[in-house]
Amino acid sequence: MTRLLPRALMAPAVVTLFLWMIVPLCMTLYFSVIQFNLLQPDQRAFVGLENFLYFATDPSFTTAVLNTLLLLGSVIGITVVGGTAIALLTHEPFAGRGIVRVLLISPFFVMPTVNALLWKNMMMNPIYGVLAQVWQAFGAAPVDWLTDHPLASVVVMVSWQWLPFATLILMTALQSLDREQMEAARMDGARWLQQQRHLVLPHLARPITVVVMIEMIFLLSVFAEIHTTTGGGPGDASTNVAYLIFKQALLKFDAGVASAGALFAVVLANIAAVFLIRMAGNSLER
Amino acid sequence: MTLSRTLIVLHAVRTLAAWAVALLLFFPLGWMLLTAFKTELQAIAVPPVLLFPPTLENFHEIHVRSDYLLYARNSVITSVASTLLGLLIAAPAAYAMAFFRSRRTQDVLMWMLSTKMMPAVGALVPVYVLAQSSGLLDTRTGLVIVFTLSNLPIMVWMLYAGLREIPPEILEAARMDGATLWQEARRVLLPLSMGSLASTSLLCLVLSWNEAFWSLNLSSAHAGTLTTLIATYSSPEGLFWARLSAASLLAIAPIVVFGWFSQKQLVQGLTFGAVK
Amino acid sequence: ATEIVIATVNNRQMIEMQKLTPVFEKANPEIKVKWVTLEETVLRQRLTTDIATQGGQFDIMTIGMYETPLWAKRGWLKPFQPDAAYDIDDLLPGIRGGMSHEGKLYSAPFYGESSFTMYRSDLAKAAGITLPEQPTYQDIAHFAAKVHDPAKGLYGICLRGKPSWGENMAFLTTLVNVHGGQWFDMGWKPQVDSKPWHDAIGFYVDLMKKYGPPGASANGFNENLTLMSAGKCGMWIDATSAAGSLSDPKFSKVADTIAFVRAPIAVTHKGAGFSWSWGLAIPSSTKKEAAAQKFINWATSKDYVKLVAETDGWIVVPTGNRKSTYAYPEFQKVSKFGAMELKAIEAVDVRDATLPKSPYQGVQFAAIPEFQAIGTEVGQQISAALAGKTRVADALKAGQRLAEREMKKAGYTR
Amino acid sequence: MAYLQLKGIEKFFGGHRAIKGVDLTIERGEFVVFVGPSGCGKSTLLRLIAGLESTDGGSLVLDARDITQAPSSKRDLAMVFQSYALYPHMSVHQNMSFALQLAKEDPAIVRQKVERAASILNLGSYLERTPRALSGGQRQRVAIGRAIVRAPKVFLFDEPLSNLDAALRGQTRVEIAKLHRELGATTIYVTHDQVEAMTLADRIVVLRDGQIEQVGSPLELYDRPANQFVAQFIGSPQMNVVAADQWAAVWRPQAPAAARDGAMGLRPEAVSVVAPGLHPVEARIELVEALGAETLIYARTVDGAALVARQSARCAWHAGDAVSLSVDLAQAHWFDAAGRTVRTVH
Amino acid sequence: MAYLQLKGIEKFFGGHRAIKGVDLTIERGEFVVFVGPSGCGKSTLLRLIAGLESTDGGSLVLDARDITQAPSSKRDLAMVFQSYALYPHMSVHQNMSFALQLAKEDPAIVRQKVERAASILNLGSYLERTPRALSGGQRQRVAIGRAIVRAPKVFLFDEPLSNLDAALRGQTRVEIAKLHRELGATTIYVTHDQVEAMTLADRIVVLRDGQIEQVGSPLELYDRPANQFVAQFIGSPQMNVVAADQWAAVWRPQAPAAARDGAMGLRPEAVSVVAPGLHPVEARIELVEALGAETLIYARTVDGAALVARQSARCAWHAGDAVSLSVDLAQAHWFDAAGRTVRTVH
Ligand SMILES: Nc1ncnc2c1ncn2[C@@H]1O[C@H](COP(=O)(O)OP(=O)(O)OP(=O)(O)O)[C@@H](O)[C@H]1O
Ligand SMILES: Nc1ncnc2c1ncn2[C@@H]1O[C@H](COP(=O)(O)OP(=O)(O)OP(=O)(O)O)[C@@H](O)[C@H]1O
Ligand SMILES: [Mg+2]
Ligand SMILES: [Mg+2]
Repeated sequence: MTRLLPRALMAPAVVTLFLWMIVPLCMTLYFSVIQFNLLQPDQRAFVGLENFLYFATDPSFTTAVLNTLLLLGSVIGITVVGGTAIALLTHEPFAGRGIVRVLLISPFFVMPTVNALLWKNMMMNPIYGVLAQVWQAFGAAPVDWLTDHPLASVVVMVSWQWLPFATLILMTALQSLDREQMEAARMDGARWLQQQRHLVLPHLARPITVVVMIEMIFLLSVFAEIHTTTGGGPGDASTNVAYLIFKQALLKFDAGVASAGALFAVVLANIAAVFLIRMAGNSLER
Repeated sequence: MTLSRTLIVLHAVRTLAAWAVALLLFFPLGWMLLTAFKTELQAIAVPPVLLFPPTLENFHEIHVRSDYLLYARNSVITSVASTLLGLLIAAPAAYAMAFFRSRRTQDVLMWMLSTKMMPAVGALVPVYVLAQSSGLLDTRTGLVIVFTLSNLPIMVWMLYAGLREIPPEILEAARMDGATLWQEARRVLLPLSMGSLASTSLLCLVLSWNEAFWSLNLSSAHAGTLTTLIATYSSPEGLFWARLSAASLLAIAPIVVFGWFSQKQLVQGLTFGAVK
Repeated sequence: ATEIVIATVNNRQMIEMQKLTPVFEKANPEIKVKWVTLEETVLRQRLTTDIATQGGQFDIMTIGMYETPLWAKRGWLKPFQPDAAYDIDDLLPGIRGGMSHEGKLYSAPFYGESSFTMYRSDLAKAAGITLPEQPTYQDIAHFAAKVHDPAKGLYGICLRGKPSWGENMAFLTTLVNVHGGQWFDMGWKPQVDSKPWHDAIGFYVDLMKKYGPPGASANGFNENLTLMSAGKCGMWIDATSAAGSLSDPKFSKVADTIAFVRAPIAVTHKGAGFSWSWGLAIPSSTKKEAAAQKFINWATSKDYVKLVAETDGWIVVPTGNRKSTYAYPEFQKVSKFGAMELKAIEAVDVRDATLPKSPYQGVQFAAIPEFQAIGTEVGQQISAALAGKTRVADALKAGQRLAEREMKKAGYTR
Repeated sequence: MAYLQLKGIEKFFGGHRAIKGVDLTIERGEFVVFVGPSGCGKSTLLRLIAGLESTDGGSLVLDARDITQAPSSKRDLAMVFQSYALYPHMSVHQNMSFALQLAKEDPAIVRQKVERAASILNLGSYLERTPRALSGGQRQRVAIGRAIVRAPKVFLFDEPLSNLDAALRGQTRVEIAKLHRELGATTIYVTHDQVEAMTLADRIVVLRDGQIEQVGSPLELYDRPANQFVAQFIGSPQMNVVAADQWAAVWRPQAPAAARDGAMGLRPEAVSVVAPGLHPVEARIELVEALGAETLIYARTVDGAALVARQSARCAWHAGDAVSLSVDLAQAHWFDAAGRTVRTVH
Repeated sequence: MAYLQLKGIEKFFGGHRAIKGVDLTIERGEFVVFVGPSGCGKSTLLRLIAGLESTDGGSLVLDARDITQAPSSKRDLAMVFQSYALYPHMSVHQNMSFALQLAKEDPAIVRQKVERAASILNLGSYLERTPRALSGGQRQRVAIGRAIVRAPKVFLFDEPLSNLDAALRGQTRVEIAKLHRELGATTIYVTHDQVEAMTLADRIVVLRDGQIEQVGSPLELYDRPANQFVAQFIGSPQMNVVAADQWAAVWRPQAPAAARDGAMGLRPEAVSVVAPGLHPVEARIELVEALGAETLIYARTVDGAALVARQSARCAWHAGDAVSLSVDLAQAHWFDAAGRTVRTVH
């Protein structure tokens, strides 16, 4: 009875998720070894690993993998560092803290497409964009963000979206920081910075893992922002793996290669996740 | 008293810095808000116009062109329904994991998260084919199912963390008081997990609301959500920024406002939801 | 009532059609019309996914000259059946041909377009330049150099730079065409690394770097339209359909001063201007063919043109599909560009658009399924060159490799 | 007939045998206290009786009904948890009436029962508060109130006072004793507190490592512990135990033969400190703790044995003083090498 | 000269005056214990001394230096928190050496100091563990160790043992006493535990509602409380206080005039229970608690006064028995109507 009940309760979630994972996965596996272009549905020969080979030999492949990792790394870096800083800044009460919080978390509610359009058109446009105006106001030549720093621009947009998320989680985590620990450190002669470094940061280790994990899942599959703004370019300067797959699937309509790419992405994600998940798992359990 | 004077200065500096950061981060959104009330020519004026008579023309145009209410209704229905359905599936699982822990609990959780790692676009064709053969294309039901499934891991995860904060003795006390499983769940567990349920729901609501890939690809005339409305305006005949801003504003306004109002819940719930 | 779902692109003319739907519904009370309006690239993805999987979500699809022959060949489309009142011979022959497969019309042209040169007559006057009706690219470069004045926020020329087969490559293909180039030779071997390409792309990158606006490599049709209408560009070579918007003072600062000449030429005049048309087609997966046919008959008819004219004025009527439209005196009166547009469209032959003979049809594209991918990949390379990330020669070499790769995978070449 | 009967109860956690075949019978109305060191299985045994854990062997009989397999909700027991486990979202009244409501009791009767319990526990004026708004002692009383409204067959208390501060603890202990007298309910009570065990219990069950060491009335255990473990576990300060090699010469002849290589136990009150030379056992004082009413004197004999003496008078000794110890050997306990009590006749 | 001096210390929380002008001098090496009911301001006073709260009035002088405005980190005090407040991510060694590291002490000296502290506290084998892996008592010792490595001017303890169970508590208490003897460090210790206060303190400070009620050595407070509050607060079980209207007739003549409308206080050991008729004060027994070494007898006189008697012998009385009470009036405390002690000469 006590063994059956939990299983029965978990069954719906486990079964649906299993199906949700396994059915597309199997189909993807199948597609990945046949020649399957949506535009030529009649030619479905078995091609073995050719699709994988084709995907992996794409001239943009290396760049895409690097960009994926770069995007992942920098957004996580920015959001964690920025989020921690903002959380610390807004930790103790001050005038209008409620409003400040509302303003801070708003970007999280913005759809990725709107986010991309907003930045591309109204912020980063080299002629009308707000940034260009600001640059000009200071007498500098406006920067053509999307052309000259395409990946950095994408990083900015994505970070803008996820920074509030990190802030929110870290902000709440700070509230559970033991006050007496901080006081003990003060008694031990620690100054503000030392308190942050020796106590606050270690305390935030766990929420930071949470942030990193959730963000990783979403960041590995960023493509709306790229598609809407740089289209992966110039060249392949802002192409990531998800966008590469997107191109295969919805531009070339090559479901075979796209499937191979998707499987590759799963592998990539798992490699990135394995040590992360271990870390998170441990820190979640403590 | 020199000590407290430096403290006051420090406090003031911190307050200013916090406000500065907040305004900076909010600026793009605020700018969009302004632009939505400009005319097209004002929208692209250089240097930007800050003072202008606000116009509702853009909203009118959107109203004429597309059935905003239909999209909004679809968004509300699909995100709310998928959240509810998700809760229905995730809550029992999270409960089982939190209160009947075994060695495999952690593995199951991690496995669930890992199901989110396949890029959606890679699974498009299989899912499209499945949806089509089951008649779920362009139905809200179809979207609800897909949203639910893609949010499920995160829901289970957050709820699990939240439920683990509830001392098992309280449930045992109810059991000793003669409560059946159902009574225990409804009268004790439910009220106690309100906080994490609320924050989990809010997060999933936001994620469903903003979901663009599946809603765009699995819907057409009937089930389209506000993200598909954006796709109608994202690159119209010439960049009509004011209109685009208005459309974007309409698309995100409900969830942003809702988010503002439930901000407290989110902060509280997340504390024990994701972190503790 | 029968409900039909129409997928369409969010262009001005289509939105007009959407707004006029009640008229159709009143005349045909048994039919209800639902619209799905999407941005072009998204639309193409949606439609392809749906039609290839026989999804059956749409009863009418808005597709262009590129998809029509391909899809018709696959048997994915039902032929258009004009009713008695439909004057099918009024359709412009070039456009009609491009929308047909084996002589049957599969997609009724809703509007058509070519490309031409749009410029600011006030700037031309100030600079003392008069552009001939058929300019060469040397004339264009000369004009751009003269009017370029970035300090005042005015750039000599705006051209597409955003990488996509439907964006920068559409324009660049015509540029290559007039330089005597082509996409594939008769043996389907990609020609991207050939001399005409180097000439054309070299010229383009050089021109844009000197006289183009900043961020040109991200500019597509829409971005350029905005720039042009905001008075930021001296000239712009692009689709004729932009002329309507630019002439409308509500959206355009330059409505009064805009002027039009033919698309520029270089070593040849062949393939100088686009040939494009958006048409309405019926996927074979539909179960509501009769209603769909009825709607298409209505929306692409002469009467529809008149209906638009009556409701919103002649300036916004769909053009480029019917000869008769250009014949209306009211239309001639309001549109400065009409005559030029008709000339441009009539001048194009999608079957003979390149100087050397080509195995494919299409002016600014090659109507084979692989072209989307190849065009976009090459477009990305050129866009990188435009952004200064690579040299033109390297970009074309890389483009050539990519094209060869695709063609090999698709089995055209060994 | 026994009211509650445990027969050969076994419990495994994974491979760990936490309860090793416990047999115990409890009479109706009895107050039984479980004591034992941390981790010895007190809570587990209680939870097995409550049905919160499933047994891996043996059987449970309550009021002539086998309840080994019955779910908790059907056993008609009430439990007071160490952490109170109050329902935080319910008022005191709702907390107390929850069980009755679940049992579909008539609302009028529910009100009456709750009010009676509240008046017994002095909770009358807090009925509408939620647990959050109560002090620790009040929460404790609510937890007890929740149990008593139900008039269950058996009350189970798991270290109910361990979260209270000393003052409140004493107070609540007296209340529990009074309650038990008034209600006469069968009660099982887990504690690690000496005073609670001694004052509340009819019988004390001493557990060690999943097994029962001894069962008996408080004074029985105090005066006649079955072994050294029980002897040292009961009583505070704990019994002085002096190993045979530290015995003073004068003690040795008195020791029963079986204890010669064992140890001698002396309650602190059996030791008194007198001026040096008055008694043959010389010692030095290490610490004097004056508690007001009584004084604890820590001394070490020349043989190295550390002894605590307890006296109710004030004393003038100070740490470091040389003294002699008078020991009432008649009160001594003797243990053999295995720690078992060696019975002597006196 | 006083080592630590508090002069008219005031503290407001919003409008609430939590500390009301406290004056206190503490000598070098003294062990001072703060006691008082919950919320009386013990912790606040400690935190004011530590500099964790800012004072709203008065001044603090430590070792002839005015530290009223100095930040905590500059006061050279060490505090042991009730919750230990160990740094959870640091090993025991790191926890203990943190303060020294911040002070940029030479690593060799740090190691030496930590090792010395660890050996005093018997923590030698746990130095590499994190607090998570320690038992409550061990954590407690780490918290103390963290304080002693610094050799601060004053140790501050805020209810350091309240989280421990009874057994561990007794043990740690003895350790703290030993430590204080060995290090001779000036110590301020907050507790609500009688035994701790009595055994550890050189002087006890009784606080009530933000004010000092009495300062004195433990036995001074026990024997000569300044008022009824102190009298009842010190000692366990607490002093019996009988209001004048419940006095037995024989007590009345003995009472000093000032106490006639006040109350009489009697320590439980000043009351003994004898057979009925032997003494003029008739009573009935309500409860008998046999603790082993001693017995508490709760009785109620015919005049309605509830009295607890404590005796070290076993007794044969049972609840309900009629008895008479023998009271040693020489040991009685007398209080006037305002609760002040009325001094009598004996
Ligand atoms: N759920 C469990 N899983 C595994 N082992 C357990 C579990 N519950 C208890 N144990 C183990 O069973 C033994 C008895 O535990 P129990 O809680 O009954 O001790 P206890 O006597 O109540 O101790 P304490 O006085 O510390 O509360 C311990 O060794 C404990 O580690
Ligand atoms: N930060 C604060 N804000 C407002 N009031 C406070 C604050 N800290 C303490 N108080 C109030 O000051 C008074 C003294 O509190 P303090 O913590 O010093 O009591 P205490 O003697 O330590 O009690 P306890 O024995 O319960 O720990 C109490 O009434 C308390 O409510
Ligand atoms: Mg226990
Ligand atoms: Mg306190």
